[in-house]
Order: sequence, then structure tokens, then C-alpha cells
Amino acid sequence: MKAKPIFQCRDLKIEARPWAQEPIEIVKGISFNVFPGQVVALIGESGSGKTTISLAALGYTKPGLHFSSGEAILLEKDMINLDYEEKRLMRGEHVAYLAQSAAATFNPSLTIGEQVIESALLHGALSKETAEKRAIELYLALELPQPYMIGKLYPHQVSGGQLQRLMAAMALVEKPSLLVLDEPTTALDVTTQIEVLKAIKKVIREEKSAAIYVTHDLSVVAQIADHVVVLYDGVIKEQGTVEEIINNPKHSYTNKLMAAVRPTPKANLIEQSVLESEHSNSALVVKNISAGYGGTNKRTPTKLVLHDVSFSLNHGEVVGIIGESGCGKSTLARVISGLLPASSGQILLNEKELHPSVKNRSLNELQLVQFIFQMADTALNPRQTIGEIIGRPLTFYHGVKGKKRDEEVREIMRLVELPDAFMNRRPTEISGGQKQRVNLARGLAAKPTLLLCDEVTSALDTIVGANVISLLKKLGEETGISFVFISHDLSTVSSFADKIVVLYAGRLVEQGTVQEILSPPFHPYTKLLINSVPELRVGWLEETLKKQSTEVGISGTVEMTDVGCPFYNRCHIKIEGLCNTTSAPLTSSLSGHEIACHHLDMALLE
Amino acid sequence: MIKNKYIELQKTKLLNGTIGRRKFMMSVLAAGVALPSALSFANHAAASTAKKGGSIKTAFNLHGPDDTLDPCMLTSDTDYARGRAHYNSLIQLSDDIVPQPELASSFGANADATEWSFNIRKDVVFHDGSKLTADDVIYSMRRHMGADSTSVAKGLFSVIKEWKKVGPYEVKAICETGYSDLPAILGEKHFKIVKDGTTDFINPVGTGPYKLESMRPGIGSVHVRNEDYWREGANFDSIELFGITDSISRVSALLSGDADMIISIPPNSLQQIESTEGIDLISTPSGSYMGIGMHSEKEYGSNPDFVMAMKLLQRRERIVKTLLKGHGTVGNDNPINSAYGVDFCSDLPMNAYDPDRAKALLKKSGITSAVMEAAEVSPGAVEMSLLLQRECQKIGFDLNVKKVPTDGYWSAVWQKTPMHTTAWNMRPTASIMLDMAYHPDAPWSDTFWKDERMRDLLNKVKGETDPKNRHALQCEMQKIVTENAPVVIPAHSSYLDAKSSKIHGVPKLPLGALGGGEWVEFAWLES
Amino acid sequence: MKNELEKDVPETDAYEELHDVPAKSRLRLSWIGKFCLGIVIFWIIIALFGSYLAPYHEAHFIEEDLTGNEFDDPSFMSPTRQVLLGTDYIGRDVLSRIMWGARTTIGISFVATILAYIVGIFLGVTAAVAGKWTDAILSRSIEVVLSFPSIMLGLITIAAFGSSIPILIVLSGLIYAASVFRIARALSLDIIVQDFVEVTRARGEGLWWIITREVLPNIAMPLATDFGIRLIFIILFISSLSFLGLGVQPPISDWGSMVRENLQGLANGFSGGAIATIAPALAIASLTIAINIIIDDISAHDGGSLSGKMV
Amino acid sequence: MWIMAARRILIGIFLIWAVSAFIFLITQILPGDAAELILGQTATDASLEALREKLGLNQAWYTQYLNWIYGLVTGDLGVSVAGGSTIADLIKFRIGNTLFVGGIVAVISIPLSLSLGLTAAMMPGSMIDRVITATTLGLIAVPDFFVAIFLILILAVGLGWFPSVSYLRGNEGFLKSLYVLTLPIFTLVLVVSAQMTRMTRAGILNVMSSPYIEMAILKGIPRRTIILRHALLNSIGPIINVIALNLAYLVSGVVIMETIFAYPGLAKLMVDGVQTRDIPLVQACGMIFCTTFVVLILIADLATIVSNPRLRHPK
Repeated sequence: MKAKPIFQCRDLKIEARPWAQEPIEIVKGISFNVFPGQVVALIGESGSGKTTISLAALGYTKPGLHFSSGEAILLEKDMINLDYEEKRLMRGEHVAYLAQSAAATFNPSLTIGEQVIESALLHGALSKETAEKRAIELYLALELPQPYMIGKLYPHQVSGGQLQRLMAAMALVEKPSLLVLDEPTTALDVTTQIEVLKAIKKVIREEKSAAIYVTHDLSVVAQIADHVVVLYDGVIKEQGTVEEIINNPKHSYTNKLMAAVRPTPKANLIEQSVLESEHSNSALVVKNISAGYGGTNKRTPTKLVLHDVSFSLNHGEVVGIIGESGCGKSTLARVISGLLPASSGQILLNEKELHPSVKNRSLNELQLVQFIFQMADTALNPRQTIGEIIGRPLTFYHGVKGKKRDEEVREIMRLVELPDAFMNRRPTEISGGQKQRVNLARGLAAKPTLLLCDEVTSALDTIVGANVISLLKKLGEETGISFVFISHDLSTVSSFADKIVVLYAGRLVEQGTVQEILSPPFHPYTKLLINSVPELRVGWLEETLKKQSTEVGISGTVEMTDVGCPFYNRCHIKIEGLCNTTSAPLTSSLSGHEIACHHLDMALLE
Repeated sequence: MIKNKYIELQKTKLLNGTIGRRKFMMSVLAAGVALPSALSFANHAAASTAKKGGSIKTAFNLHGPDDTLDPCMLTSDTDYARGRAHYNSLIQLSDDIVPQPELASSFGANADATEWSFNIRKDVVFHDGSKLTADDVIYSMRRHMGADSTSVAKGLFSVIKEWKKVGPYEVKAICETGYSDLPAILGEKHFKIVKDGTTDFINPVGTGPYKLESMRPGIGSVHVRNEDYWREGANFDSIELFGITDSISRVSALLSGDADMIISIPPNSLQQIESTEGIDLISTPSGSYMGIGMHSEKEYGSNPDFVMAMKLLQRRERIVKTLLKGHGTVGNDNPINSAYGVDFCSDLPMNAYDPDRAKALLKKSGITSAVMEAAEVSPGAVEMSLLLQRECQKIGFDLNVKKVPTDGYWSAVWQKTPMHTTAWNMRPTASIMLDMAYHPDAPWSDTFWKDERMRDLLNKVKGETDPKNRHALQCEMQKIVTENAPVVIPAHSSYLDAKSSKIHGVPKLPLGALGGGEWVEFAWLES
Repeated sequence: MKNELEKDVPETDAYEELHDVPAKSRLRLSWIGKFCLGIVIFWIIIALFGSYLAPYHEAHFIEEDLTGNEFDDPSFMSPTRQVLLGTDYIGRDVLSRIMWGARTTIGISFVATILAYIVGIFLGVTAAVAGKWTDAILSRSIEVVLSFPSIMLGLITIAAFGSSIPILIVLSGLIYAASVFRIARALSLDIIVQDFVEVTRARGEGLWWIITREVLPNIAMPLATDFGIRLIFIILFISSLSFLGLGVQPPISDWGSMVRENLQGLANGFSGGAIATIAPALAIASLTIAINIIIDDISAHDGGSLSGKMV
Repeated sequence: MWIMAARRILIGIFLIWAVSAFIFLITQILPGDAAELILGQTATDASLEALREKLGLNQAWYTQYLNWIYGLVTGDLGVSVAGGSTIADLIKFRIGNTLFVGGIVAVISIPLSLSLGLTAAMMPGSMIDRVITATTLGLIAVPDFFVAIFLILILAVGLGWFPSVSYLRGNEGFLKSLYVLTLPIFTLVLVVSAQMTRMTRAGILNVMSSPYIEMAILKGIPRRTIILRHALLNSIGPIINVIALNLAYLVSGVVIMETIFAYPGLAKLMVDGVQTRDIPLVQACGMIFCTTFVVLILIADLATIVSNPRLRHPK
């Protein structure tokens, strides 16, 4: 690896110059190299400056930020001090950028094909025909469906995962020597994440280009990176080969990062916190719920999302609802909270039936169920102070006002580990994790018996997410509140929930205690989910891809079939003629562990 | 033949200028003698050097969808000019408002002027070739009479009982009382002769000096010379009449040559016109006036102290100098002024500006504040009210001036509110003017002011033919109006028009813009 | 590759969570912005105290010069020590009328804009929040009002009710309430779909709480910047009405009608009183341009634009 | 996409009906009536009654409304109460003039403002941008009649290059009428382009902060293509909307220009109609203005729907 490095970053400093105020240094002297064929991972939490540094390779800074000193040499050219025209020629041809959310970076008014070959044509590197041929080659390499036709579609006509891979194709058309990937898989489901990682790794190897991979997820780093740079607050805490960093990290911050990565869901690893519920009746019962969107002619919505889902939850228990995006888990939460009235089925809270729509529920019923939203940024009104946000439920439900209310608010804030000083701050003035705590505190202020948490940790960094989960556990024990915890991340759910419900295409495929779910017999989809969670060891990706069950599962996409088992097209043990014709029966074991599959035999055990 | 010698005597006095034209005509008229038509054009001496040819564009101030060629419905100066171009009347008024023969070759009245007979010219042809006969005249005149007539000038014929056809070319008008002013009235713009039976006035037939080429209401009309016109008038090949409502644009149009003549110039753009060579100002002193009317049965008009105070607060010279830029004459609250010539009683005492006496009168009147409506009924009318308001402010009296739009003014505000602005165009004779506005039961009285003395004076003057007596009656009437009528008349304004210097021969008849519309037939273009 | 360790940084255990959102920079106006703010404040002072500061009463006719002898024609006099900006078409002091006029012009437009905002926001937010049918009815009827040319609407209302200051205020207020309605509705629709409104709905909050505490505070800022533009449109609308003789009626002075009354002065050239129409026109222009620049400064400031990155 | 378009057209038709009711309503509040206006000073009760009868002004209001609607549908716009000629003739010539001027102004000002707006957006803060913003600001800030009079005094009265008054008899050739109309066209182009340039610049700038523009920069796309392709395509909606609003202004809002240039357009006809209480004329003009506005906005909405691929190709 003694060849000359493609990209050298020497003592790079970048600062923010807010309007007529003192400049604030964001990147404080960074040096690292990227050698041909090498993937260098920049890892660190949000605010560590990893994205800003990666953009230096293109000589670009986000609005408001400016290079203050240092060099970013790409193929012997210092990208920082080139003038705009020279930078423009380098970009696209020698270095390409893949943004985090592909949906936002594709121009909604142009076809995908046009945008993919656009920079190649404008740089005059390729003629129109060769560029199109090149693009189709890349679509095939990235295993995109209908490679010859996808170029003619518009961005809103393809899924998130496909867009991510199309962006990779767009970057690779001109065979750049350096790829800059900014958290390409963070917003994706576990299964789609493997697809994208596989495709990117293959393409980098085949095109012999180097890459800078920016992420906050160590397990992903373990699969894709050769060299790792650990960043905190604009400074390199530690850097080295991926084996050194993963297997024996030296710096305390790297250890902290490692600890925050939850162990992959293995049945025996988790001590089973069996909680004997004192009173026999269940906190929440969901019976044969079906719901959907669109006009409701004769009460059946035009687009049905949930099909006949039932489960129950005892007091103080936590039920985890898991499934890929689009499987209807958020819809289920909205049905329970009454925001989306179910078209059929019932919801019982403390044995009393709740009216489907929130409009006709009594104040008391509303108070008992609180909904915690995923994106804390949009769930808190930017114009109200934290004190007002948390205090409102107290006044609304319990009529608490004035001094007494402030007192109770401070108490709740202590409960969620927020400093009292935050009382009169606005949501825009605190960090992501703190916002989620305020979100939680608002729910608690109503003193509910049931908290619906919809993906509360997916938008947070690893460490911050881990802290929020431990907080939820503490709250559960202290207040006896029961939780419905919705997430697409199996490892988070299995570390926190008592029971798990697995949804696929709006149907219940498996439910049971965490112990039962994580140990055979598995429903094939549950097995696929478990296998798709990346482990914190190098080479896990190659191993998993070799396993036949995961391989098949990844390539298919979720299809809404009315007849037969919805997982039919991605199941590696599907029975032709049966699985695709009749819907899978729900068999339940003595302890209530249910699996919806035609196989009742050993096939589910391996 | 005493009458002929009498006429010869008067004619010699006329020629050597001892008596004005007017006096001559009145005296001859009184003698009930039909006048030979040749005499009528003595004052258009310049007519003989007129050149034919060329076409001109004249811009008026008002036009709109209500532009019409129906003589009964003519309302704006644009309408009057079109009427003058397209039709003829029985009588025509010369510059000093003396009735002259037009379609009526000769006319005369009986002793007490209750019957007037008119002989119609025999050589007149309509534009469509048909000959003019008495039937056309009778039909045209009857359109202004009767309950369901919608003619705007119906009031002027209220005294006439009937129009009778005497012969194929002779008609007679029979009136209830003596009507010495009938010839002058027939010179008014509305009494045009149309073809017998015409009802559709979109493309009517007339006898006038120009034929209608095209007419678009609210836009403009084009008239071409009527080659077989019964007298030699009509000097232009064609004339184009259209409206430019905005006064500044109208003036700019003249200066930039888009219009050859324009009417009704606002006083404050005189400087621009006088400073441009190739453009002549036409300022025609006239009897029209602007003033303030106070309803005699309402609180202000019925209080003589208040009325006199208002008269004493008028800055009459200031109004003429600043608002009319000198193009007008100081008014003495008398509707009649020097433009009426001999009828004007010039020796009446002037209601001069006397703020102290006005203040005392206002205190005596017991009225502490007043409200008046002001509309731009004639140039400077609103500013005159503002001047009055300022004067009242100076002596501590609160006069609130409410400006109201001119459209709908004559129906919604005039004659209805206690105190408002008013304006009158000049009438052919002083007695018509007084009869219309100050007769006790005149329908158009500004103030419904009732004075019995006026009633019998007006009746007397109608029948009076002796000039000296007429003058005495006029003076008495004007004295009564000046002292008692609840009307304030600070100034009489002249007609302000402008033309390019290449146009000559514009008559001076003070009854309307551009010589009362007479330019149509007599003006000519220097090639 | 040696494993480089950071030596100088002390080993701290608690890594306090970093703050990803760049520090919000306080609102600062460029020097042009400050200058324009000065102009606006100047005019507001004149609007409030103009009538006391003005050398003459707005309706006072300048009749004699300082030494007492009368002018023969005091109209369109060019500026002298006695009349700093000359006199208007019938001899009133232009400077005093501008100072008195400031109160009318700015006063009317300001009150009308506030009226437009109260009506516009109330209807706009209700349309956005109250649901499909009310939204359809309100939007359609507002579109009907918008489709009628505003000058004609003004003409007909004034012809019907006469032209007094309250009528001018209500007229321009309601006409421009239609466009405020559209903006307020669009802004509210964006807020309604936000999660924090969804949460209040899940909690069972009433419509009144959602409008006053959730929607209004969030649409206040964008509406504030729009307020300036609306004010300018109303000032120009009233001066157009004045052009047709329907605006503010004499003797009250107002910039729009002053430009109209003295337009003839422009034709007479500088010696002939052109200043009498240019001065009020400059007054209108200075106020509207100043407000415009301040708004551009504010809106350009809070939206970070990429176009700077292409240079 | 077609359902959305069809729905939008239906709304448009409903609007046109609603507008007719609105116009009929507000023309009823005009005090006094044509008869009073015509007879004016010389009106007496008897003659007023006779004229009202003749003009059919004293029928019940709903019969008047139904006759009017029936007339509208069958194209018979009725007879001008004041002048007696049919409204159709009155309008025919004038609508030709308004569309003639409006058309030319649009043809000049739309490309002009788009290019000015684009150049200003392309180089924000540059000299050109500052000049364009300053001039457009200046033109918007001053009442339009001031601009008009200013131009007349310089170009017509001062230099005498163009006629200050656009009086057309209708039979002049294209070039002659173009020459006669130079001043009103020049003023309107200035006034209308100022608005559209500012809106185009604002429309593009606010699209400029979206992520796909940042991606285009990072892909090394030249600045011109970024603006013309990426930014313009996405800001088509607001730009088309402002063009529609300005075209509507060119038809109904230019009453002041028509007064100053004594130019026989439709707007001035309506003003005269109101002043002579010629209700059928006012109603007819009102309908034309409102229908033009509704149709223009409809076209703008349809264009935005078509230009947005998300609606053109639903998922």
C-alpha cells in the first residue's frame, strides 16, 4: 500500500463565520490519507465535523462555513485553493459525492437517466450513447430492477433504497478516482442496508477507486472500511486499521462508542427480565384491527394497510413492534392513539373499549394513552419554551397551574435527566437527544398508563440513543407505565422489550416473548431480520451474503399480495402452490408464541 | 312704410357704431319686421378670405358611451359640436348672441309676441338628397314637447302651446304668454332639424355642413364636407371629433400635434400653452358662472344673515386672479354680467370682502357651523369652496367642505342638500337666464327661492319690447337677486380653449367652447 | 500505520453531546438596511408630529410675502425661504402639505394593512384548520373577490358610499385581505401537517388552542415580512384612486392626491412648479423603497442561499 | 393528473358563475341610475319615469338578473343604457385595442423579465444584480401614472418623437398603430417587467437553497446549466403565476394608462360606464375582466400541474 495517496488531508482547519460574530472553529487541524483502492471511514457523532471534512475532498463547504487553513490535496491538486472553474472540472470527473438522503438530492423535475449521465456529458468525457451504455452497466452492477427502463422514470417513482444505489451509479459514471459517501445507508431498513453496502463494496473493488465513508454506525464501518478515523468535536481521537480499532480500541472515546453499540440480538445473551404482573387484567388489548387510508366507502378504506392484527400487553410490560418501513407499524400506533380510526376491530384499554377516533374519546381516555413521535425536531413547537411544552398536559388534563405546575415540570425534567435551566429555552436551542427527552417528558406529564413510542431512537446517534433507551427502562421500572415501542432496529427492541410483535406487509407474522422470538422456531421473515443486523466484526457481511436464506430475502421487495403469504416472493423455504395461494395460518404454542406460516415442522428450527 | 325708414335709420346708426348690433336687432325685431338674410353675416366679414381644404382633429373634455346624435339627448360639448356639424337649426346666433336666420330664411312675431312665424328656406337638401320641408321642422320641434318627451331641453318649450304647419315652407309657434326670447332659444344647441319620422339616431340624416363618415360613442367621430350644402360654409375637407378626459393629456396632445384644437383648458396649464409658439389661447369671456347655492327652505338658505356673511367672505379678485388666472370677471352675486351686453345692470353696489361684518352677521345668524358639498362642476369650483373654508377658519367659523364626485352630482346633491356648489352655462338672453334659475317656480332653481316681485317682473320683461323699459326691468330684477337670493356668485369664467396658429376664423359666440361650436362651419385652415 | 493517540486532551469520561445546529446568528441589517430603517423612522415621526412641525396649516393659502405685500398669483411658486418647497397649484405650501399628508397617507395605509391582516389571517387560518368544506367555500369566495380588478371595486364602492377616510380604509383593507388570506392559508397548511400539531390533536386540544398557540406563532415571522409589501401596495392603490379623483378628498392633504393635483406643474417645467408634484412622488418612493430594502435584507438573511457557492 | 386538471376546470367554471352573481350584486349598490344621469340638471319626475320605462330599469331585480344571464349565454350583451348603441359594438373595437396593446406588452416583457430575472439570480450580489434590483425597485415604488406623465413630457412633448396621445380610428395599419401606441406600450412594459423580474429572481433564489442544487454543484455542473435546468424547472409554478397575474392586470388594471394616453381600451370603458350608471355596460365589462382573470389563473394552475412530474406520472 506504499503507492502515492489519492487524497491527502494536511492540518485542515474549517471555521463558521456567523454574521458579524466571532468565527467558531468547527474542524481543528485534521490530517489523514486515502490510498488507491482503500476505504477510509470517518466515524463520530453528529457535530463531530465528519461530513464537513469529507466535503473538503471536493473543495466545498456548506453555506456559512469557510476553509481557514491547511490543504486537501487530491491527485496533486490542492482542492481548497483552486478557483471555481478548476474545482468544477475536478468534481464529477475525479471525485464524486453521495449524499445521505438520495430522495432530496435528485431533482424532482428531471428523469433519473438525465441526471445520472448529466455531468459526464457536460464534462465532455463521454458521448451520449456511451454514457447511457455506461449507466446501464452500472445499474446491472448495482442489481437495480429493470435496468434498461429505470433511467426513464422520475425520482418519486422509485423506492429509497433504489435511489441510493442510483446515486452510486451517478457518482461512478465518470470513473472518479475518489468516492465520498456521506452515511448512504443510515436512513435505510436493515435489509436494504445490506443490499446497498454489498453493491457499493463490489463496485469500489471493480472500479479500483478509493472512498471516504462517513458514518456514525460502527458495525457498518466494520463491514466496509479498511482504515478508520475516529472524530470528536473536530479533532481526531484515534485512527488505525479497522481490525485495530474494532478489536482493541485504545482511546476512551472509541471505547465509549463501542459500548454504545448494542450486542446483536442473541437469545441467550439477554437476561430475561420476567415480570410477573400483579393484577391479572391486561393494560392494552388490540383485537383484529384493520385500517387504511383513502376514501372509506362502506367503511373499508381504498388502500388497506393493516390486516387483522391482534396482540395484548400487561401492565408495566413493553411490547416491541418490529418490521421494515412500510409494514404498517406506525399506522398501528396511530390507530391505537385514535389519530387514524380503525376500519374494523377493537382496542381495549384497562379492559374498557376505546372509541376508534380521538375526537370522540373522553378526556380521561385521552390522558391515559400518550403518543411520542419519532422526529423530535418536528414534534416540538419551535415557538414555545420547554417549560410550556411539558407543562401544557399538566394544565390540560389535571388543571395544574402557575407555581405548582412549574414545580411539577421541574420534577419531570429531573426524571428525564434534563437540567432545570432548560425551562425557558426553545426547542431550536437544544440538541437532538435533549429534544427527544423533552418529547418524552411531555408524554409523562399527562401521567398516562400507556406510552406509544414510534421509532424514538432511530434519528439519534448511537450513544445518545443508548442513553434514551436506558432512561425508558428506568421510567418503566419506577412508574409502571407500559410501552408500545415501535422500531425497525431489532437489536434496540430486543434489548428493551418484554414481548415482540413482527409485522410484514401489514400482517402479523410472529409474536411472543423476546426469548421465544430470538430462538427457533423462527418465522422465515424474523430469521431474515435477525440475520440482517450487522455484527461488530470484520467480514460479517461476506459471511451473511453467503447464507442462502439472507441472499434470497434481500433481493426481493415487499409486495402487497391479497392472497397467500405476503412473504412468499422472499421466502427461501416457500412451498410452491401452497404459500402463494392460501394465507398462512396462525399457530400458537402453549406459552402464546404465535407464528403465521404453513411450515409447522423442523424447517423453522434451523 | 314707416317701418322701412325706421330700419334705414337704425342701419345707418349701426354702421357708424352709435348703437351696438344688439340694440339694432332688438329695435327692428320689436317692429315685427322680417329681416333680409343678407344682413345676418355682417360680422363674419373675415369669412370671405376663408380657404377650403385640409382636415383637423379637435379634442374635447368629455365623452363616453352616452355620446349621441339625438338632438334631444345632447349633453356634452362633444355632442354639441357633432350636432352643429350634422344638422342645422332654424335660427343661428351671431357672436353677440343676436338671432340670425339659418334654415328659417325669415321670422317674425305678432304684436304681443305670442305667435311667431318662420319661413323655411326652399333650397335646403338632406344628406340623402331629400328636400327639407315644414313637416321635418314640425316633427323636430314636437320631439321636445309632450309628457313623454325625454328631451333635456324640454323646459325651454314649456311656454309653447303648439307648433302649427301653415304652408309647405312656413310654420308657426303659438305660445300661452308673450315669448320675446323664442328666436334666441331656437338658436340653442338642442333644437336641430331632423328628417321627419327619424327614431334611430345611430346613423341619422341631417342637413348640416358635414356628412357623418363614422361614429363610435366614447371614442370619436369623423365628418366629411357636405359638397351640396345650401350655403358656402364647411371649409375643412374633414373634421375629427374625439375626447381626452385627462386635461394634462389633452394639453400634451395639442403641444405634440396630435390634436389641432382642444377645449376646456384648466387655468393652471395656461403657462405651458402661452410659452409654446405655434399655439394660440382662445379666451372667450362669457356669462357662465360658478357659485354656491343655499336651499331657501333649509337652515342656511333661510337665514339672510348667514347668506350675506357668505357673500362678504368671498375673495372675488383672488378667485379670478389665482383660480381663473385672470380669465374671468369678478362676480357680484349677480347671474348676469357684462357678456350679456345691454341687459347687464352695471351700477349695482359691490358686495366687497368684509370679514368683520361677516363675523358679526354670523354671530347674529346663530349658526355656529355648516357643511357644504363641493364638486368640480366647473374649473376651480372646489378650490373656491376651499378658499371660503379657509376664510371662515380665519374668523373662527367651522365650514366643513365635503368633496363629492361629479358623476351623479346633478341628481343626488344639486337642489337637495342645504348648501352646495353650482354652475351655469351662459344663456342666449338675460331674461332666459333669470327665468330658468330665479323664477319662483322654476324647476331648475338652485335654491327654490320664492320672490313674488320676480314673478311679475319676469312676465313683464317677456312681453316688453322697448329697450329702455327692458333695461329698467332687468336692473330691478338683478338688484333683487343680488341682495336677497341665497346664491353666492364670486366670479364668471371665460371659456378657455386653444388651437394651433394655422387655424383661423374661430367665431366668438360666448355660449359654449370654441365659439359655442360655431367653429365647425366658419373656421378654416391656413394651408 | 501507527496508532496515533491524542496526547494533550485530558481523558474525560462524560462526552457531553455536541450541538449539531450552527449557532443562530442574531439578525443584523446591512448598512443600507440601517439607512433605510432611518428613513422609515423619519417618516413615522413626521406622520406623528408633522402637523405641529409644519410651517403652515395644510389648507393655508400663501397670499402675501414676508414683507406683507400680496402675490399676484401665488400658485406654483418656486422654492423661497418663505416656502421651502414652493407652493402647489392653488398657492398652498408644499412642504407643510407633505408633513400633514404623511399622517394621512401612512395612517390610512397602515390601518388598512392591519385591517387586511386581521381579516386575512383570521379567514386564512380558519380555512386551513377548519377542514374541507369551509376551506372550499372561503377560498372560492376570496378568489371571486380577487378576480375583480381592485380599481373597479374601489370605483364602485366609492361611487356608492362616497369617499371618506374610513371608507378608504375599509375598502383597501378588505381588497388586500384577499391576498393576505391566500398567504396565511398557504403558511397555515404547512404548519398543520407538522407533528407538533398532530400531537395536540392526539391530546384532544380544541381548535382555538391549535390556532392561537400552535399555528399563529409559527406563521407570524413570514407574515411580518409580507406586511411591508402589502403596505406599499396599499399606498400605491390609494394614490391610483386619487388619480381618478376618488382618493382622499380635499382639503385633507395626502401624498397620492398631491401628486395628482399638481401633475400640471410637471408639464410647466422646474420653474413652473414641477417640484410640487415631484416632492410628494419622492416621498412615496423613499418610503416604499426603504421598506422594500429592509424586507429584502431580512428575508435574504434567514435563508442561507447556495447561489453564493457558485461564485 | 387528468382528474386534477378536470377538477380545476370545473372549479373555474363554477367561479365564472359565482363572479357573475358578484358583479350583478355590486352593480346594484350604485346609487342613482342612468336615467338620472342622462337627464341630469334638466330631469323632472315625469321625464325620469318615461326614460326608466324605456330603458327597462324598473323591472324586479331577479328578472333583470335572469335576462342578463340569458343574454350572456346567448352572446347578446344588451343595449348601452346611456348611448343607445349595443354594448357588443362598444366593446368589440375596444377589446381589440386592449388585446393589441396587452399582447405586444406581454410579448416584449415576458422574455425580458425572465432573462433579467435569471441573470440577476445567476450572479447574486454582483453589479448587474444590484442594478436590476435597484431599477425594478424604483419602478415599483413610484405610482404608475407618474412614470407615464414623465415619459410623455420627455418623449412626446419634449423631443416630439412619439405622439403623446394614442388616438386610433381603427383603420390604421399595424406599423402605424404600433407607432401611435409606443408610449403606452413602453410605460406598461416598464411597469409589468419590474414586477415579473423581481418575482422570477425571488422564485429562483428560494429554489437555490434546495439539496438537489447543492448536488448539482458537487457534480461540477456549470453555473448556467444549474440555473437554466435545475433551478428554473422547479420554480416554473410561481413564475407562471405571476405572469398570469400581470396579464390580468394588462386587461383590467390599466384604466389609469388608458386615461392618460386617452387610449380607447376596455378598462376606461368600464369607468365611463360606472360614471354614467350604464349598468349593462359595467356588467358586461366586469364579466370580461373576471373571466379573463379566472381563465388566466386556470391556465397557470394547469401549467404548474403539467410541469410537475410528481403529478404527471403518479406513483
